[in-house]
Amino acid sequence: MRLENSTVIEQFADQGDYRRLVLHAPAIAPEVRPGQFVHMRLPAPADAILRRPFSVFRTHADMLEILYKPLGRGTRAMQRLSRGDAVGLLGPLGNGFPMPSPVTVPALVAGGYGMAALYLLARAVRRAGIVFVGGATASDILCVPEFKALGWEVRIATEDGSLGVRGLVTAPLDAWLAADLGDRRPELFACGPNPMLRAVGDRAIAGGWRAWLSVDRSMGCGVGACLTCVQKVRDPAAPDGWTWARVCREGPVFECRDIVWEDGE
Amino acid sequence: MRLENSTVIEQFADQGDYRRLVLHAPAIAPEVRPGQFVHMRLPAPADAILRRPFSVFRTHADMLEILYKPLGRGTRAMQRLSRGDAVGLLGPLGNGFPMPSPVTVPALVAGGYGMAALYLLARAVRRAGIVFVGGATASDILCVPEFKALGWEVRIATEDGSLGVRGLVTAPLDAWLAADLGDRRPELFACGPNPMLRAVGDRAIAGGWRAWLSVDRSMGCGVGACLTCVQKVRDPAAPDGWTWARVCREGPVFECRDIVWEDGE
Amino acid sequence: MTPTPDLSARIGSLSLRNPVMVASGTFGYGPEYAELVDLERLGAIVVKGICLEPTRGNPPPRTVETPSGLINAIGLPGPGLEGFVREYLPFLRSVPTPVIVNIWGRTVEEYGEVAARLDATDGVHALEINVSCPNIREGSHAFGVRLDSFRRVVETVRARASKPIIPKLAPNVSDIAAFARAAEECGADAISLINSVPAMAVDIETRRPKLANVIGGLTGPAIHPIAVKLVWEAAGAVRIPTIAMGGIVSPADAIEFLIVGAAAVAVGTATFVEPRTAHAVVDGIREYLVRHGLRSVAELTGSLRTGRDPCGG
Amino acid sequence: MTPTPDLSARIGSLSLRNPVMVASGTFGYGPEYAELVDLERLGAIVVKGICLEPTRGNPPPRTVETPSGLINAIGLPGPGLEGFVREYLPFLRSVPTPVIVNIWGRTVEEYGEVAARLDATDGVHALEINVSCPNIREGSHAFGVRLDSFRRVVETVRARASKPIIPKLAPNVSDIAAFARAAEECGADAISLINSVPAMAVDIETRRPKLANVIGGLTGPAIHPIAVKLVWEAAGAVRIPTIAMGGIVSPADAIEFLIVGAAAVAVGTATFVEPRTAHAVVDGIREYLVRHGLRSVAELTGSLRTGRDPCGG
Ligand SMILES: Cc1cc2nc3c(=O)[nH]c(=O)nc-3n(C[C@H](O)[C@H](O)[C@H](O)COP(=O)(O)OP(=O)(O)OC[C@H]3O[C@@H](n4cnc5c(N)ncnc54)[C@H](O)[C@@H]3O)c2cc1C
Ligand SMILES: Cc1cc2nc3c(=O)[nH]c(=O)nc-3n(C[C@H](O)[C@H](O)[C@H](O)COP(=O)(O)OP(=O)(O)OC[C@H]3O[C@@H](n4cnc5c(N)ncnc54)[C@H](O)[C@@H]3O)c2cc1C
Ligand SMILES: Cc1cc2nc3c(=O)[nH]c(=O)nc-3n(C[C@H](O)[C@H](O)[C@H](O)COP(=O)(O)O)c2cc1C
Ligand SMILES: Cc1cc2nc3c(=O)[nH]c(=O)nc-3n(C[C@H](O)[C@H](O)[C@H](O)COP(=O)(O)O)c2cc1C
Ligand code: FES
Ligand code: FES
Repeated sequence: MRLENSTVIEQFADQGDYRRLVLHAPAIAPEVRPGQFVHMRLPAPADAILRRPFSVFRTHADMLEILYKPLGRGTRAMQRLSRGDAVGLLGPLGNGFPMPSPVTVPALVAGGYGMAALYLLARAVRRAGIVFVGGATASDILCVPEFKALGWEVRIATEDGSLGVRGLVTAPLDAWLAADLGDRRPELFACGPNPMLRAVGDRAIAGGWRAWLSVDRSMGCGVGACLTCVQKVRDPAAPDGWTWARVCREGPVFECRDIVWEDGE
Repeated sequence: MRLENSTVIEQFADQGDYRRLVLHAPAIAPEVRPGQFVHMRLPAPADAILRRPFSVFRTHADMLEILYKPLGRGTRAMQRLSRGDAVGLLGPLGNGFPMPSPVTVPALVAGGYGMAALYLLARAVRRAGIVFVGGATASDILCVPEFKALGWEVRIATEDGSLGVRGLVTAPLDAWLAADLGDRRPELFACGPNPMLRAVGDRAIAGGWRAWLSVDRSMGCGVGACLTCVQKVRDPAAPDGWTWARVCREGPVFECRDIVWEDGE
Repeated sequence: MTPTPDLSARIGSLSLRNPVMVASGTFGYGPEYAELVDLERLGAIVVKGICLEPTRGNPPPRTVETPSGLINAIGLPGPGLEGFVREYLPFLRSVPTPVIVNIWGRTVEEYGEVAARLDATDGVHALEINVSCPNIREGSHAFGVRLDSFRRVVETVRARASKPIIPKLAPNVSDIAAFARAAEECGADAISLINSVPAMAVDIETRRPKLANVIGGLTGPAIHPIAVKLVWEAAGAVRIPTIAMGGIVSPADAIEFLIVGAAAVAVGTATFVEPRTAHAVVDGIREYLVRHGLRSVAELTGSLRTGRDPCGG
Repeated sequence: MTPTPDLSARIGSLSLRNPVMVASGTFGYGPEYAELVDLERLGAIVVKGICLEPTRGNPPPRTVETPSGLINAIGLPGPGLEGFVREYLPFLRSVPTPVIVNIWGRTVEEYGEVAARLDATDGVHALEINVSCPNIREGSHAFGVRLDSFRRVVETVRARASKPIIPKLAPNVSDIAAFARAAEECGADAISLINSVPAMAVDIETRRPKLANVIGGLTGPAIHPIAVKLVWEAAGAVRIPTIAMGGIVSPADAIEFLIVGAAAVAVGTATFVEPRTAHAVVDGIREYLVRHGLRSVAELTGSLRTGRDPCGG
């Protein structure tokens, strides 16, 4: 965990509204493990004083790349960054994904910018696996060439049917789990909205496989001090069998059996 | 008085730290009279939510030019403006300078960005006059070519002696008032720091001439509603003979006899 | 197509075309913004605080900017009651928008006297009672933060005025609901809140206060979350309508106030920055009602979805 | 050349190497920031609020950003007294920086019990008494805003602890000086203020509160001018030292607090944004003292230049 005064190398548009921000971060970039994130300070506008967490999409030597979508105050301010601008970085943070067991087939499941959290993992795994990508429409299906370049199989679902099968990402996932798998055991790695994470976890529990879910929660400090980013997790020692875990420190990745979902999540 | 969504045409460096900002303001520019100002909205940073008042340095058809020095939060944010950026303008505001009486010699006295308030006046006066410019050092002596191009005589004082006579602007002014004037009556127009304004007023009162002083006060609304920008002025009808005048509405220009200076001003 | 939603609001016997006013002290006496703002599109004009005699207010500096906020220590200068009636009321009478006069006094009797005289004055539609201005020294501050003196002021004004009266609550109390209830019990037609929050700033180089009056009141976006909390508690404690203010810059800020219980809102500091903020807020509320299928502002008022008791604190 | 100014500060029997602490709840229990912040350069570490038993705090969302501010409704989760002593105190004992434990209880007796046990615990140098957290429902809020209950808590803690005790004042009272004086009278060694300001935010699309707890406390730059005013009034009312906090992001903000009367300061929310803010503040204070020819922080404390009586309000 380091504080670094990073500078923007470049920023460019990806598909649809998505954007990529490439930063020079020689202290942090080489230390990032798959599934970890950085906590980024922005040129402070009045209404966004806090840092924002971003998965590290990929690193290359001293460079660190972020994939994001302008949504709110922080990410809209990010759009204005250009070459040479200073950006405060704090990272790498979080536990990250474990490496897939050598005896399983790694299956990644991503929704939207969830892809950003998974690519480093795919790159780190020696063997190719399969990645399931879901989104509202074709432009939400990111990074397909990157995964294909690693030799990974990519299966796509869009809600409007504009790319891949029509429906949620669980449709191609279920098809694969039922038909293509044979006697191989899958190991699931997912990042995306909570209902998607929960659906992936349900399948893993039913099938008796492991599923590693990267959870997204608004953050304050990013280092475990403020107790903003809590997620309910199982804890047999605690009253009622649960406790709060800090997503920034104990997470963002949890095995699906550890998470206690709330109604409506 | 109009609200206008103006756009930046260009911004460039003048001498020293001073900068010029040229705006496209077709509704406001043609209406500006000498000594009036615009109230400018900036790309709001967290710590500068209010507009800032700026004298109109000059206008040309639909264009309006501001001369400023980055000092604090607002003006530092202004530096980042570039071609095409939107800038909210409210103006023209204030009473402005009266036209010099045809029987007087117009003598302008400026300190620092005070020059910005006086140039339009010089341009509006049919005959040439004299302008006294003071500043800390040579780079604070602005717009000399512009005044010379109008045929005006320019006398300079700098505190460090790097340009013109060494000392305050009152030095060349006093010399002129004493020696060069003969039987002509001067009419003084001044803009700059309060001690300078007061010194100019004192001379006018002693000599029996008129002096029009443009006063600088922090502002809130710029239109007379918030009562932030008050200046003590003489009012025989009021208790103790004085009342508060709103610099944005009754000013920024006051005849020196109307101003009641506080100790230390 | 959804019918145009009903934007009207009622404050006692007064009915407003829309729920968006301009706050006292931020809009002068009406004419100052008349060239820029369409006065007929305002729900009401609340004028700067008026007391019996002309007053001068504090010396400058009277305001200072802070992060997302503004501290003011104007100190209630004004033309006095007669000056107001003579200089400004003729203009205001010519505008078809309700005029609410913000009143203050140095004693309870002065409050009563101003109220009685404005009650008898044509063109004044309601009285907002400023018991909470932190910028005047002689006691008025105390009126707003002590229940007993607050009650005395409201009772006295009620006894002497038949027009709608609107006590304006001070934010710097620990139990705002108690003040809201006291206002209702004393016969107020509505309450308004929040007034500015006592605040201060120092120039570290000179080690002098940045305001001549030392202390002023903080307003603007910085205080909005504080105001939302107080409005929620105050509105939840009474049946009379609540007029909410504090940091509104966008329609969303106003809608937030309506959701937590306000029947109307007022735009203050934001007018200095964007004089037409009140218009944008009206347009934004209308659009929101349409988008959410609501037929009136009243349907939005107090529609916060929470299991909690609004006075749980 | 000016000699290096004396940055030390005293809080009762405790002496600090510099007057800049990290505020309770914004620095965890010490180890969280240890990789980023040089703990030996802090004046003191004030840990997150501790009560007798382990607590869970509120469900998320627990924080929401506002203009220049942050509302939190963490709700005082914690490992409880034993958990703290077991899990965190060994680490803290290894750091040569005073540790101030922020304590709270659901009853006066609980306050006394936590205080007594920490008083007997090695490695705890002082107790800050949180009587003003707006995020817990069962009464603790009332402790801080009512003089009688406030006194009872401070007296009880005093009776059971000989280490320095520091009651932390709630900002949402109308007369902060009265609370400061009560603290002094009940034997406090110092006071600290301000705790967060009660606040609230609503998601207008869902019409639900943005915080699961509905109400939270506002912190950050937005509240700084409010804090300066309260610190000025509180510090002016007592002879014991005042520890000031609320919206410090730069050395200037801290120096402002010192000028109006604080003997020390604490950095809170800003640490989340720039973990090393406290270091920058120490450096900035040192530089300021040198530039102004002051030999110690004590010379700066309370050096505001104003003709006004500090309690005039
Ligand atoms: C570990 C982690 C990794 C992340 N990685 C990425 C990434 O790779 N790319 C990317 O684009 N974003 C990522 N995010 C989300 C990112 O941090 C921002 O929260 C998000 O982009 C919105 O920020 P904003 O300032 O633009 O929006 P805001 O103005 O803060 O908020 C806009 C809306 O989004 C909601 N919101 C804000 N933050 C969150 C959140 N964390 N979770 C759910 N809702 C939220 C707000 O409540 C609001 O309604 C990640 C978050 C976490 C916790
Ligand atoms: C009628 C009028 C015309 C003006 N014309 C010009 C102009 O042509 N060019 C130009 O550069 N500036 C002009 N100014 C001043 C300008 O409005 C800004 O106040 C100034 O540039 C500093 O703004 P800032 O936001 O950068 O500084 P801030 O961050 O607001 O303040 C920096 C410092 O300057 C002080 N300060 C701020 N505003 C004023 C003020 N109005 N008077 C005295 N001290 C102040 C603050 O107290 C602070 O110490 C004019 C002001 C007035 C009232
Ligand atoms: C410059 C200024 C002057 C004010 N004068 C008065 C006043 O005379 N009477 C009053 O009751 N409130 C006065 N207020 C308070 C406002 O009416 C309003 O309650 C407060 O500004 C909060 O709203 P805002 O955050 O939208 O500005 C004044 C506020 C400002 C900024
Ligand atoms: C996330 C968070 C948690 C806090 N927890 C506590 C706490 O446990 N006990 C306490 O007395 N104050 C707590 N506070 C208040 C701070 O100690 C401090 O008084 C306040 O944040 C004002 O300072 P700031 O504006 O610099 O943040 C907390 C503040 C924040 C932001
Ligand atoms: S973000 Fe502060 S504890 Fe996780
Ligand atoms: S700036 Fe508001 S009255 Fe002059």
